[in-house]
Amino acid sequence: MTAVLIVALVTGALLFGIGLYGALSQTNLVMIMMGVELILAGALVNLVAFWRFLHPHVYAGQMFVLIIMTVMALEMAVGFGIAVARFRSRGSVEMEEARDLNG
Amino acid sequence: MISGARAYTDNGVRRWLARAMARDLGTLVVPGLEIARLHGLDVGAAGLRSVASPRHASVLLVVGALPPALCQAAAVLYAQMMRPRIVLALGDEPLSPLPSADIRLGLSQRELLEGVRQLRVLLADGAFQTTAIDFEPAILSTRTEYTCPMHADVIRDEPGTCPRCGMTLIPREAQHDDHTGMDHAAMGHGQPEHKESTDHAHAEAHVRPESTDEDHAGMDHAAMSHGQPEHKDSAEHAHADKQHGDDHSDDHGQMNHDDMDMDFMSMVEVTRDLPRGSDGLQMDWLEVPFGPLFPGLPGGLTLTLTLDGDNVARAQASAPVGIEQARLTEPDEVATFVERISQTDRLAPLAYRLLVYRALENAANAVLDANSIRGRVGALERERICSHLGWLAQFGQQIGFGWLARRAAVLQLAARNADVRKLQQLRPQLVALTQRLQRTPLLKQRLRGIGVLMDDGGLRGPVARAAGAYDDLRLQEPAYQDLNFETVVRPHGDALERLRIRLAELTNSAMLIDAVGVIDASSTFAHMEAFHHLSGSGQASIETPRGAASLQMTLDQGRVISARLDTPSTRHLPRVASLIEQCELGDALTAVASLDLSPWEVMQ
Amino acid sequence: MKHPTMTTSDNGIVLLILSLACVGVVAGLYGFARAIGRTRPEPGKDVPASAGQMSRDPVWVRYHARYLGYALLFLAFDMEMAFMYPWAVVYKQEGVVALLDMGVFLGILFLGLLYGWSQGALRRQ
Amino acid sequence: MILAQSLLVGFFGAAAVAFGVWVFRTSSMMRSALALLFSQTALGAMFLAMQTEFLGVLQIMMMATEMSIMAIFMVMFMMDPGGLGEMDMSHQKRLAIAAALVATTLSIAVVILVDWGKPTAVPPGAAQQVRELGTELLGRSMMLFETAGVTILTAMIAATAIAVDGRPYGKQKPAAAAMNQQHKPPLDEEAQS
Amino acid sequence: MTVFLALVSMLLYIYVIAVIEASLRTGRVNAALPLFAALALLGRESIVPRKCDRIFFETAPILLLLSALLAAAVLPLAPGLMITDLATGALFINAALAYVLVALLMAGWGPDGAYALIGGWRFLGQLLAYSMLIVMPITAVAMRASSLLTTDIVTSQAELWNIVYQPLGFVLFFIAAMALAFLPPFDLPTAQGELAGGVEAEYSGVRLAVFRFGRLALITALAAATTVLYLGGWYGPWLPAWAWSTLKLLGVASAMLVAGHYLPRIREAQLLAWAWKFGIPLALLNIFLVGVLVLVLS
Repeated sequence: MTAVLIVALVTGALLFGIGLYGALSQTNLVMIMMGVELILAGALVNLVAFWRFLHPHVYAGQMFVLIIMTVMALEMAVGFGIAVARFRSRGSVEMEEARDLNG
Repeated sequence: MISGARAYTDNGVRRWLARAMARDLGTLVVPGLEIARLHGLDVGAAGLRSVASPRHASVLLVVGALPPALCQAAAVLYAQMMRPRIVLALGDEPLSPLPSADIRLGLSQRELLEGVRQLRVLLADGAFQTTAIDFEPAILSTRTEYTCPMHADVIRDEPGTCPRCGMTLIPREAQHDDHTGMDHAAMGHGQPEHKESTDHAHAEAHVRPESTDEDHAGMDHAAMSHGQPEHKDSAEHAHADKQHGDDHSDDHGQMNHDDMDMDFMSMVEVTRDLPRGSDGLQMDWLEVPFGPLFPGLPGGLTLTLTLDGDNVARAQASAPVGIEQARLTEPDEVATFVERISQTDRLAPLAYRLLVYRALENAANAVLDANSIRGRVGALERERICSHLGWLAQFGQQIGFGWLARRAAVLQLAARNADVRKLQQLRPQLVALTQRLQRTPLLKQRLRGIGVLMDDGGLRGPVARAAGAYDDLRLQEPAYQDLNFETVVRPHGDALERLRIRLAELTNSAMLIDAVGVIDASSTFAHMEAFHHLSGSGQASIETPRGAASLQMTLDQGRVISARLDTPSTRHLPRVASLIEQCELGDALTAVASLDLSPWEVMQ
Repeated sequence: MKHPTMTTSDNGIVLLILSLACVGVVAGLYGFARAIGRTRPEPGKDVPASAGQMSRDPVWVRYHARYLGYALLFLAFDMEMAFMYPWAVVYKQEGVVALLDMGVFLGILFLGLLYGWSQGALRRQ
Repeated sequence: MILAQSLLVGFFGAAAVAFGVWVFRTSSMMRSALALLFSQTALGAMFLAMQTEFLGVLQIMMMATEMSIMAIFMVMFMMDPGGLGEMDMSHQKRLAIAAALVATTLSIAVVILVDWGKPTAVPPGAAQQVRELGTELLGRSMMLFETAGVTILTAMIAATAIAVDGRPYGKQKPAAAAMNQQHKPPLDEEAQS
Repeated sequence: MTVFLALVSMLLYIYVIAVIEASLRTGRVNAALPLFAALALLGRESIVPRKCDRIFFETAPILLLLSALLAAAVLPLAPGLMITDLATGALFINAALAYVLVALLMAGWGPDGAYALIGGWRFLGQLLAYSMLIVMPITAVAMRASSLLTTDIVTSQAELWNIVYQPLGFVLFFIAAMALAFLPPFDLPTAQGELAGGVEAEYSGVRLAVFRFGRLALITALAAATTVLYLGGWYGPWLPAWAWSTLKLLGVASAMLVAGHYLPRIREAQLLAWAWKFGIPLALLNIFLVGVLVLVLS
């Protein structure tokens, strides 16, 4: 069982790493959000693994997973809202240009 | 045996598959189902399944003669069909650049049935053959050119990088210079910069009528940058500075344009010149052809829509199959002229034949007896019924209303050659159809407020009457006045009103035929000799199913030396562009279909 | 209350096998079709069909989705489902408390919907 | 059984990671968005393999629609959504890779070094999980659940307020567009028909 | 063995539904037509458009078929006659059917053709309309059954079918199911008269066969879901359980197919507006009504 737990946690760590890379390296707001989604997905795996293997009778763990999923969705809703507004006013959602144009 | 067979030996399994293929005949009808119905062809009853995409078809059914533009379009469709594919041509006309027809028969339902029978035999036996010939006409050959994915106006013959943004140019095909009359060829070779800039400026002005000074600056800028791609950098920087009052953007821009291999490109610059959609977002626009052989529109009508998402940002409508003014004015014998006019509009041949005869009779000051006049009224009204039913069938297909498409087609085929008694029997069915449509859920919501055209004197026929105009030549004709004819007029001018006008006219025309009691036009056409040495000029107009058409002609010793024809679709076609701009795609197509345009009668 | 005789992983494995079998069958069909014959390359054949004209340009462009107002509301509103299923299962057992709890929750969400409606999110943009 | 479970968990985990990597390695935005979608789906399948059935199915369901919506926003706002120009859309790559490597190494080290104790072999049954989660939702975590509701409300309001042009209908559009949308002919309509 | 039986009956249903669809189109009943059509497609060429996204283009038909099959896998035809009885079956149906959208987006984007592209994005808009109306009525059904197991949902209807218990939910679910299966009048992504086939336009030969088969499987799965969730599954007098399931399933499928024949295609803007302004409030009302009923009756 420990092996499964460690596989799951390593998956979570890898997803976190990929997400972090994406969030830092991408220039576009929407792509950055994809990175953030991956980071949150990493957190999700860890939470599920912890609940399943360590505290299967504490359902606050599952509740926490639901909350993370909600956060993922809301992050997208608000993020896209910002993207639409930015694009409407600037014609771009590139972060570098956000810096330049805000000046 | 079949030119579109697959090149494989015909072993056991393939033979079985070929037999199955002979039972499932997906068909593309060229120029369209509406033309097939006008010739009394019931494609469905013959066992052919009409499909929308050439990928799903194995039979190309050619009905009658094809103008050159449609021949080419049909060749493109044929090239996109999957093998085994087969051409069934009804009528004795040349098809080039299509391969010669695998089966060629006359233009009647009986021969269509025979054709389908032969076709099944041919497919079952010859779907797989040891050899096959490639179909490669000149219009399909291409050359490769290179374009920047962000700047559509940058086009080079060699691979490389974009001079404006430094991105790798991507290959795309372009048609060879063979002036096919299609827009793409022109786009690739002509002066795309100028076309683009004017179009953009126009679009911007249209989309944002309350444009401010800044917007005008933007338009000028767009024109400038597109017109002179090599020298645009300085202008663009100056503009950027003015707009944002920001030193950074200048530095940034310098970096962009001086170093060709920069690692970052500015999206602001890419999007700035683009026109804004109605919600202020600047998206890429996509030019999509709908026609000349689009399943939801009459064959020959070509819409080129520039789509902003699924909104129509700009539209161009043309009818490459229309009447050429040059051919009309060509001096000719009366007899051939009559044939030419009455064959040009394939959707209302009788009305145009009557029109020419009236003009001739007016020129000769001939007087018709009352019986002939009544016979003509009957024939004209029967054609109106058929035309409206044909429109209903096509409209039903376009709005995805399967029942309507079938029911109207069945009625049209029944009414096509019906005599007075037969039409009397059909009348309850016409009334039932009308009532059924009035009760259909979703239909009102689908059509109300779509394609609003208000009357300004330029509309004709049902389209004008749906917009509240008493535009009906029949009101002035004594023959109709004797019958106490009253025309139907409705106020709002949208697609729903046009539907209602045509439905009301179906029953009205049936009642008129009932009142005149005779349908007979052909006997009044017999005396062609009377015009053989006629000189002078004649003018006539007639209320065709689509509205008033008029003809003015001058004759000299039995030869037509000049003629001027005015047709309703010629007046309606230019309205299409402004009618559907900023409409959703489906609404736009519904609006166009509701006009009942006949591409054949459009004057070029 | 009946309980499934199979555990989650058994079920999952059945579904996995079903999926693989389905992909296998489809691959078999493709193989069969290929054995019948290859597609003959001809000019113009592989160009996307567009009503009798040759469309040459790529259409992968920035697409203007007019329903973005709905999409934004949907993203948020959709999350309610995550909470409603477990709630529905224990609804009978919990009774009025459950009704009230979910009533408040959905009421709050419905306010958001009303706000979006009033601001014009519920229409083509 | 445990071996099969670890294999499945490992397989789906690897799939999730592979799709995750693909997200940033393709220049087609559509591929990128759907790679993220399938990464999340693989995670859902992994949850199923870990016998967390409700959460797994929920993940598979939610992410399919959410990531598809993400796809349309990607296509709306990225310069070259088809990836035809093979454009590189990244910056400070070295820093990003370094940060990601450090973070991943650290977390994996923690995962391996920490003593996780004796993991539970058999979790509660799937149906029971849903019931218990429901009870939790209406009991101890009730406030959390209602707070989530308020958060969703906030997000809805925020997203609408920023993104949607709130002017009354027809003001922000040319007349033709307004007419197209909700044109209602005058009321004498019914009287005439 | 039951798995095998369930699969075979699925295939039979799909075939019968194909026959119904074909006879609606041609106006004549011909039981062999779908077989010929399928064989003909196998024998034709199947093309991959140039410069397409090959992965998407190839995956889409398979994914469509797969999602329909997986959704059908958790639906019982008779006690025990199902592929697998998942503890979260009612949720799993939604999860599997969500991938219909993914398949259509792929089919739309893949071939790089304008009609397909517009069709694909249109279906995303359609999802925004129907999705809630699938999920919320199912929640109300789960409330009555106190379980997400599809067999429990059927047994909860032993005395009173859900169509009587929650008619509002049934109506919403039925309409939304038609929209999910992009049947007329909701055939926006494949509209013939508007998009010349839309997402289907570039598929040919064996790929089109798989796509069409997936579409039929989707209709079957949705008809089965309607039967299980609202029409009391296998319950009914005199006839054996599987016969009742079969009758109800085919009845629902025919109703879906016939309805579209007599209606014009809906406009996307109106579909979205009605779904959000009337559909979702009604779905919430349905949940509330069922909630009150459940409390009163227990």
